[in-house]
Amino acid sequence: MIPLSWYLILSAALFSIGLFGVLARRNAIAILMGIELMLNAVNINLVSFWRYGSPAEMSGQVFAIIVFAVAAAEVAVGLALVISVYRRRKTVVANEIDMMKW
Amino acid sequence: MTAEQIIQQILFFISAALTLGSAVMVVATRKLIQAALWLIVSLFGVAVLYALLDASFLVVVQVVVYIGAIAILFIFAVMLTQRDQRDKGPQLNKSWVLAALVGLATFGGLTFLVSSWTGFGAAAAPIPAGTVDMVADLGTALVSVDQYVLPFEVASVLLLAALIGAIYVAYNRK
Amino acid sequence: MPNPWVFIGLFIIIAAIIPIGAIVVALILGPKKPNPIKQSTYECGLETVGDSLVQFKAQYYVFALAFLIFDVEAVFLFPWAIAMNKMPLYVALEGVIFIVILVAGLVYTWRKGALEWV
Amino acid sequence: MNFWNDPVAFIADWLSGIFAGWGMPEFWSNLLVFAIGIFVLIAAIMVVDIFLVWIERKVVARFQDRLGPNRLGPYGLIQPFADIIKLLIKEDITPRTADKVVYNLAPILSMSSVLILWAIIPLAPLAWGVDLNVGVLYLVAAGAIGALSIIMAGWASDNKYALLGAFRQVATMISYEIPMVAALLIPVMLAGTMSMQGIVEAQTFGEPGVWFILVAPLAALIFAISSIAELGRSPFDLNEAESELVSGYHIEYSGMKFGMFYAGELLHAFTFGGFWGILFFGGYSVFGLETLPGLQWLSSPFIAVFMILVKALVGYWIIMWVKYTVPRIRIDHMLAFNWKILVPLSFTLIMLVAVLNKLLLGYGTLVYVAGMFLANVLLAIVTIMILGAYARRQRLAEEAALQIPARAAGD
Repeated sequence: MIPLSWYLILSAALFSIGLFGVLARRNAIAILMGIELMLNAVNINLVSFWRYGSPAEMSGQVFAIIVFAVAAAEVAVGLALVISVYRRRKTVVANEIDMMKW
Repeated sequence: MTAEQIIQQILFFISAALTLGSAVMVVATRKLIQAALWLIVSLFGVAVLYALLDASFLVVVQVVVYIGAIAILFIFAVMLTQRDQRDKGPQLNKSWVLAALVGLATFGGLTFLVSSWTGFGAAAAPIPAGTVDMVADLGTALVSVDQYVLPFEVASVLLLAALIGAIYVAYNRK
Repeated sequence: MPNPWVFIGLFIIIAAIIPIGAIVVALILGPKKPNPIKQSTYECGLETVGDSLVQFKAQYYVFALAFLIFDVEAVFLFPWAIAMNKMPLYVALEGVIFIVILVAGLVYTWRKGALEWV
Repeated sequence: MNFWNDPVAFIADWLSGIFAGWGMPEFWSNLLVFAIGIFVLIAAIMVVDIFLVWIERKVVARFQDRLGPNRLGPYGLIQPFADIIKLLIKEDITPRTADKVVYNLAPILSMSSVLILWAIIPLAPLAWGVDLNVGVLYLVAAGAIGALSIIMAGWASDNKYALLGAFRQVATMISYEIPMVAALLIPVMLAGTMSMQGIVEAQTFGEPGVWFILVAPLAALIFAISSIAELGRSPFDLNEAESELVSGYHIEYSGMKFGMFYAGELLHAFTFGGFWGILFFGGYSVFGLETLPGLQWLSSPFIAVFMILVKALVGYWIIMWVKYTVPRIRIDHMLAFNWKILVPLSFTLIMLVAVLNKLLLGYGTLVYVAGMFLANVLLAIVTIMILGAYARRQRLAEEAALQIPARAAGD
């Protein structure tokens, strides 16, 4: 018997670890990995609310699948940007990517 | 508590430890390829959690999309930019202490928020009898006009936009 | 058995134990006489030159990108394919619209020349 | 319960009876029975795998006009066991610069990613690992783990050739996964379920009740081509390319670890032979004869297991036939063939089958099957005509480009 609270706390912990990765890592690819962890935390929440709330309705799973699509789109564009910047500036360190800075 | 419930709890703890432990390794490992491999372990742990939650479809989708596609894309991107890996230098930026504080505060805040909610300790709702194939229900929900057909089509447009945008950015020959 | 994943989990564990067993038995039975030449990187007998992490073509990334997008598309299409049998004709057309929108992306990629291996 | 009608349940009942006699709670005895069943199944698969080595060597020898292994035992049948003993007593060499953990994990993952496929293969009407309601996607997921094991092997070996081979192989696998998934969608659409058991039953007892090869021959062809690419077998074996890359991602592996990659590859091909049988050729059914009156005895589980193994062997033989007949193709041709021909073709096919399936289902079996079959053939002919026209234009352009300087030189 697993209460809902366990899943919620796990998901909060995963979200915080991902947030730390996003804020603290220097490498832009590692930052995107942190974002993936955060999106997974969101998905755990959605699925556990579906399972503990109303398993007869499929809303939770539909939301989770939409999050998959969003994650895929985010990774595709994010990594394309990193590679494009790397081609021009030869760097993947987020702080050094300052083309847009005035 | 029956043996089955205890085993369920043990499985939950194992997969939670797998997910969180490898998530910590993702943000802490020096070598980026190893971080990507730890990310795969973490995503696999999440897949086990979905299995515990009876979401069969999401288990395989997690493996197919995250491990089979997104992780491979990460590995390719790391390989493409490895001239600038700088695995030797510091991997965390100067304000990492602040970032750790923000992370801890977020965790504390979220835990406080959900624990003050009434449904915090809820037990799992029983799966309604008669649901033979949950994937069929999912498909019906996705394509029924009065349910989620609009998100279904919009997802297609989102993926199209992502494909065009990413190809435009990543592929600038000439 | 309420949850089929219990069986799959057991299967995965046993399917991992058997190859591990074979490799461990081979480790016990085989000779162990390592030397630096034996353990060097194999490149047809030549000395290894440079880092083994060579620079890859960006083209690999473009194909992985297209793969990711169409893989996610397939994930949306499987529930659609299952539900179709019990639903009226317009459901089939919803899926057709979904595919046509994404094929437009393939056409764009093609016209842009990103599918050429140069 | 009769042993001859349902041997698996019979033995399972007998075993749990014994365990209950020892005073074991029902939950644990069930789990133990499952574990024993899985262990027996995997052990049987490994024995089949050993004989696959012999079959492969014998068949390739015949294709190349040789005799193949013929010294050890009758027809060289003991040869694979000698091979295993050799692999077991070979020294295991690990490169100094390799990432040890990932290096050792890769061959294990490679082998298990194939073995776990057998969890969902329906062997007989009442004998299968688990009737997973997402079986078809599980097949794709196992393929994803296989791709991962290859990239791990290539990276951890710390060898240029290994990494290049791994990248080529993974690029092939992920590219051809799109038409494969698209071809898999069609049996799912026709059967209305993703469970392998459901797909097999739909081909025997379903609404039209015919093998899907008759309803969707083009999907079967696309699945065959893309699964050969997924297996990394010739003509898509650019990962190995002995002349350029020595042997691709497993160049640094020796002894039993190499054996795991090798045995995994053979078993993978055999397993995909089985999946062709299940998805398009009626699985364990004996040509649908068991639905006829008087022939019910054909649905016996023993005949069913025999049928699925025969179908898998025929599929495996076709994969070998292609492998030892067709030369290796270039990577740009291979990727162009996938993205410019197979992917658009398979998407067109999905749309066609989706609409036709809805339109034709009300008109009786004969019209339905004939309509679907003709639509598939028509699509194939149109594709071939477009390709032919394109090839002719290319050839004329090249000839024109060659002729102008030739005439200039002649004048």
